[in-house]
Amino acid sequence: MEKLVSLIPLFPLVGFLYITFFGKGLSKNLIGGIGSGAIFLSFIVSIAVFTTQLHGGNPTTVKVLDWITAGTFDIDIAFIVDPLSTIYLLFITGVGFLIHVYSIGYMHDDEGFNRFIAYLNFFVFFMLILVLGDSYVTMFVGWEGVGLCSFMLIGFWYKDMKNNDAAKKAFIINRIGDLGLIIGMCIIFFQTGSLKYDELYISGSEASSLQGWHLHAAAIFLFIGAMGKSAQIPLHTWLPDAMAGPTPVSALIHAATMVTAGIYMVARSSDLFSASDIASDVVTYVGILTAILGATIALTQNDIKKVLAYSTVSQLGLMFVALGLGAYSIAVFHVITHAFFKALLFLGSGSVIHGMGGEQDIRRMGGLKKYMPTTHITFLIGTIAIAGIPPLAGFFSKDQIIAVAFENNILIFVLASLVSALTAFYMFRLYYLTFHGKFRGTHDQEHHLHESPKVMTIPLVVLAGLSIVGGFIGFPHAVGHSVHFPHWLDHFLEKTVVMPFMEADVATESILMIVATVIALVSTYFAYNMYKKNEELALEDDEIESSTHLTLVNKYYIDELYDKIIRKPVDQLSAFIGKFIEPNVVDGLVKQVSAIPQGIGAATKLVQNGKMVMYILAMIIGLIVLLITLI
Amino acid sequence: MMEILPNVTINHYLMLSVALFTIGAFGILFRRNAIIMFMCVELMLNAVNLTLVAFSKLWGGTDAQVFVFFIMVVAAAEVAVGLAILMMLYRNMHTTSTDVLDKLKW
Amino acid sequence: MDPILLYKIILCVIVFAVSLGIAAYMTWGERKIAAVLQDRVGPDRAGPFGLFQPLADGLKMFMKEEMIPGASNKFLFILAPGFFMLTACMTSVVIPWGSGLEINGTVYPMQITDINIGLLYLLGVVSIGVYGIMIGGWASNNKYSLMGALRASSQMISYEVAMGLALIALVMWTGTLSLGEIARQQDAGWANVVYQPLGFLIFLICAFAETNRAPFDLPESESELVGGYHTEYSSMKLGFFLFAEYINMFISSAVLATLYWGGYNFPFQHELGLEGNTLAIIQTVVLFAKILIFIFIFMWVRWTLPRFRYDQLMNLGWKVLLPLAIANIFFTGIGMYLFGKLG
Amino acid sequence: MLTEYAFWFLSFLAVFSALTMVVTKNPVYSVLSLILTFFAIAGHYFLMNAQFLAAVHIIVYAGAIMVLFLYVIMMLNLNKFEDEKKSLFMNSLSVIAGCILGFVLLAVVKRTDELTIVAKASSAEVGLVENLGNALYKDYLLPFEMASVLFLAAMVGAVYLSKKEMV
Repeated sequence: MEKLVSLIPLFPLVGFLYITFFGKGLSKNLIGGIGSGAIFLSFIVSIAVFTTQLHGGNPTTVKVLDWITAGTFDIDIAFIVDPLSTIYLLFITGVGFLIHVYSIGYMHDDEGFNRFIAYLNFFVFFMLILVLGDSYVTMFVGWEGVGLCSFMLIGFWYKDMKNNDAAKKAFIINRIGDLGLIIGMCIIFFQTGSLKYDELYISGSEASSLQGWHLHAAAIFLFIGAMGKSAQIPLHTWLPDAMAGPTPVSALIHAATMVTAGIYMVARSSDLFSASDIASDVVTYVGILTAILGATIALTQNDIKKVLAYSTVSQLGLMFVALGLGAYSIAVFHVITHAFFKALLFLGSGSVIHGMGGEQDIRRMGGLKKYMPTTHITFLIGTIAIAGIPPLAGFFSKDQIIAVAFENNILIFVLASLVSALTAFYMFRLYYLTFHGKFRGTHDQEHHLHESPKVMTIPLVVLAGLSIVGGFIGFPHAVGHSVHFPHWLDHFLEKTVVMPFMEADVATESILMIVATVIALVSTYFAYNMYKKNEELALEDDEIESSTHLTLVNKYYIDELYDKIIRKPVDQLSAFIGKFIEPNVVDGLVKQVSAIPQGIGAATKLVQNGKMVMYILAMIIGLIVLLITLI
Repeated sequence: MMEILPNVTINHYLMLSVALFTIGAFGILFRRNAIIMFMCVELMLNAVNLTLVAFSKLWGGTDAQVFVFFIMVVAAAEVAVGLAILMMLYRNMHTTSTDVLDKLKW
Repeated sequence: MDPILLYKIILCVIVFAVSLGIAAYMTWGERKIAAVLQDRVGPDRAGPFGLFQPLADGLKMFMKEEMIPGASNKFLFILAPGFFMLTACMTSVVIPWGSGLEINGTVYPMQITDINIGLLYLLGVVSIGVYGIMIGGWASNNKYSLMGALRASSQMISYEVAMGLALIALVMWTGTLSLGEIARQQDAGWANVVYQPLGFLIFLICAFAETNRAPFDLPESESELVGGYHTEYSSMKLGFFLFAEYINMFISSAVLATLYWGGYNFPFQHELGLEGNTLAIIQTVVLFAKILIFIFIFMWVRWTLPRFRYDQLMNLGWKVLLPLAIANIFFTGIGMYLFGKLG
Repeated sequence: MLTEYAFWFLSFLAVFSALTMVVTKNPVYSVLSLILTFFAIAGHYFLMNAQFLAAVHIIVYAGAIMVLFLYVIMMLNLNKFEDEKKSLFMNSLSVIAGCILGFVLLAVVKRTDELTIVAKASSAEVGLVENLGNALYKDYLLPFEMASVLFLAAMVGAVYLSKKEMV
């Protein structure tokens, strides 16, 4: 059954190639069918592969091709089948399929429909390669591939320069992270001589021969790669800008799958990270800082997608907190639940934008629940799920992260709880401003308002269902014992990732759960109070007076900071070089070099004066000399 | 001992050849007209050919004569192209004097 | 005196005299043939059938006033017709006039010299024949003369190439450069024209061009160039040019007959039971009969075909005859392979 | 005896006409003198039993190359070479160089006296067409073919150069 795994990335690739080369002239529905059908086939195979792992199959590697063999460096194109990769396969293909279906409706009127579906298929192909690769090198191929697809899809509406700028920004910032990843890979290779997971982490204990600062450096550089891809401070600025792409892209790439590649990579390297306490601490603090930063910025944003984007940044931060604290399986758990509800929220926001005719500012919305009932209900479910109100998916995963923090570090626990509270607040703010109150948009927009077509709402419903039940795969002990299903995911992942050391008793767990629920509910009440009851509206940008508020609206001025400390000096440096070093030093050298042959030429030019007699005379004299020396 | 004809040794032929060669060289040195210089070159080539044939006679081998044959071939080719160039030069410059024709490009 | 040397000297004189005589009577023949072709009588005053006309013409040439243009280069002006005449006469030394005369028990070949590179000698002499025309045309210091000389030289150089290539095919077939040997080879077997029809045709056309005969008489085309390279010539110097042309025609006919039509051989010559000198004399007569036939063809063509245009002449030489000659060499090679004549 | 006289006569003719070629102001005389030199050289070839080379020499040099020279001179209508102005310095330099060249060459030839080469009993066959043909088409086939390519290139070059449209 494992052999089938190579089919999984094949279907999207074939879909991409077919649509690219033969898609011209086919109807849009057919193209959409091919695109989503390819993903669906992958999904079916994924389920089959997943089942083998579920029934206790051992992690195996399926080799497809020899790729690079150079001395001791031996890399195959090979796919790894183990619990971690199969569970990723499942939600990538599953959520991916739903988003493909949704795209058919969302992008139906776009002239670049074929291109869009092809790119999406291509993206899924690379994402699957990333997850399935049996070594860092193969993973890196997928890593770069998804980066490429992300670039192409952010800049999908390339006629608008703003989108291209956003795409370039995403690409460049990702490159910085990739450099870290490459350095990390190099350190690992030069120290151990291998980049294959099964050789590096064969025993499931510590990384074979990495020790001392090599270990820390390797882990930290790998984490820098993860920071780039998963938008952690200070490389997070590209993700909100990436919302320039079509909404399904935001849902698939910038919420559910690609941005969690960093989490996957760290989880995959869990042996490495658990052996390095320094790296783990770095991961934890970067994660919690990102979480707080994202959550606070999300409080003041007025663009529906920007709010969700900063929410994503914040949630990713929380996942890294879990990783840093050693709870790898819990991070993966949150990745899965987050994929469900964040994809749902993005698709919901897409539905709203669709209905509003492209409007994204929540200050122009309001009272949409009567126009878009399905969207409203599903969006509410997503909001509850992310806010961490039981028994929806977000509650279980987030609660466990907080629980882990509680056991390890009280400071982190407090901050994580704060993030949780802020999450509930800004999500309900978003919800109330969008769906309640009265409509604040123009008359035309109100007239235009309609519920989205079935092809868009059905994925919403499915994802809403998953958001409700998704948490059940990781019941905490307190609940789990009663249903004989505690920590299923942890046990499933045992073979691949390092398990956290947890000895919390049921009582503590229960108290924490209650505290978390209370916090979420209180935040929700505040939001209700402010935005539902008092209908307090977000201020227009120029009305803001509070400096704190202004800082948040301007995202802590991080972009401006980068502009000042990186772009400006580089510009000035190159201006300086162009003005002084180039004309004086470089040109001077070149002129010196050219002066030498010029001088020689000026000297020898006298010989080549065109007078044939001179030449003949020289020849005859040469002949004489030659003969004299010979006789 | 080194006779190749009755009472004529190889040295006689070499002397003759030297005389012709030197006359050719003088011609090239003193005349400025490209055509006559060209003819002097032909004369020098023939002086060399003469020694080759004489040595062929001395040694009784065909190689030197084949060599002469090839020299003739090359001379013919050279004259064909050289005279064409001279015609072009004359057409543009109205002279064949090498005193005037001392630039690569006009 | 060495009898061989004596014999050679006598033969030289005879050949020279016969060449001149035949050339002289060719002028009469030409006029008569032209007259016949144009339905006229032709010269009939001097002697019976005007047979003394050539003598009268020659006398007239000698008696005329000699004019040398003032601006001409006198030395070259006089040299040119002599040189032209010299090259015309030089060709006849390699032609075999008969198989061999037996005198006092020694067999003397009826050929002045049978050098082993006879054909190359022929080509060499033909190739320097052009100097007479060129020098004459240039020395006259007259633009018509110069144009005629340039035309003549380029025409002769051009047709020499095709001629040489046609001869190469013949040399390949016969395996020798000696004319005596070629004539002997045709003794028993077929004449070479049977094996080299295309070569013969090319050689014939080239011979027309080399002798500046119509339809290739552009160097002296009187309608354009007055008289061509000999516009400025008069009296016997003009006579030399004209005479040399007839000698050339005579020699060309002899070469054609020798190379392609069996030379002095005639069919069934050995079956007649003739011996030695009788046979040799009959052979010589036969050869002259062949030569006369060719001379007649020369004249026939002259009074039948119009003159070519200059570009047509060049096109024919370079674009038709040259490729044909090369193709002929190729086919000859194939033929030699098929007949097993290759080494 | 006869060959010895022939040698001296031909040698005298060659040197004399070569000198005439160099000295004369009239280009046509130059060409004709050179042709005479070539005839003399061809005569030497005959003396040395190289009949084939002699014939080819006449055909190629006298029949083709010199005709081209004469042709060009006539086309350009060069009745007299223009007066050449030369500096005294260059002249004296030329004289010195030419004289030294002659002396050195003579010295080189003198040195051959010291060599003791016994002339082979050379057969008269060497210069025959058959032997030369064998050497040319067996031992020197490749150079022969390359010479034909050279000719082709020269022909193309000459044709291209003499096109009227070129400026």
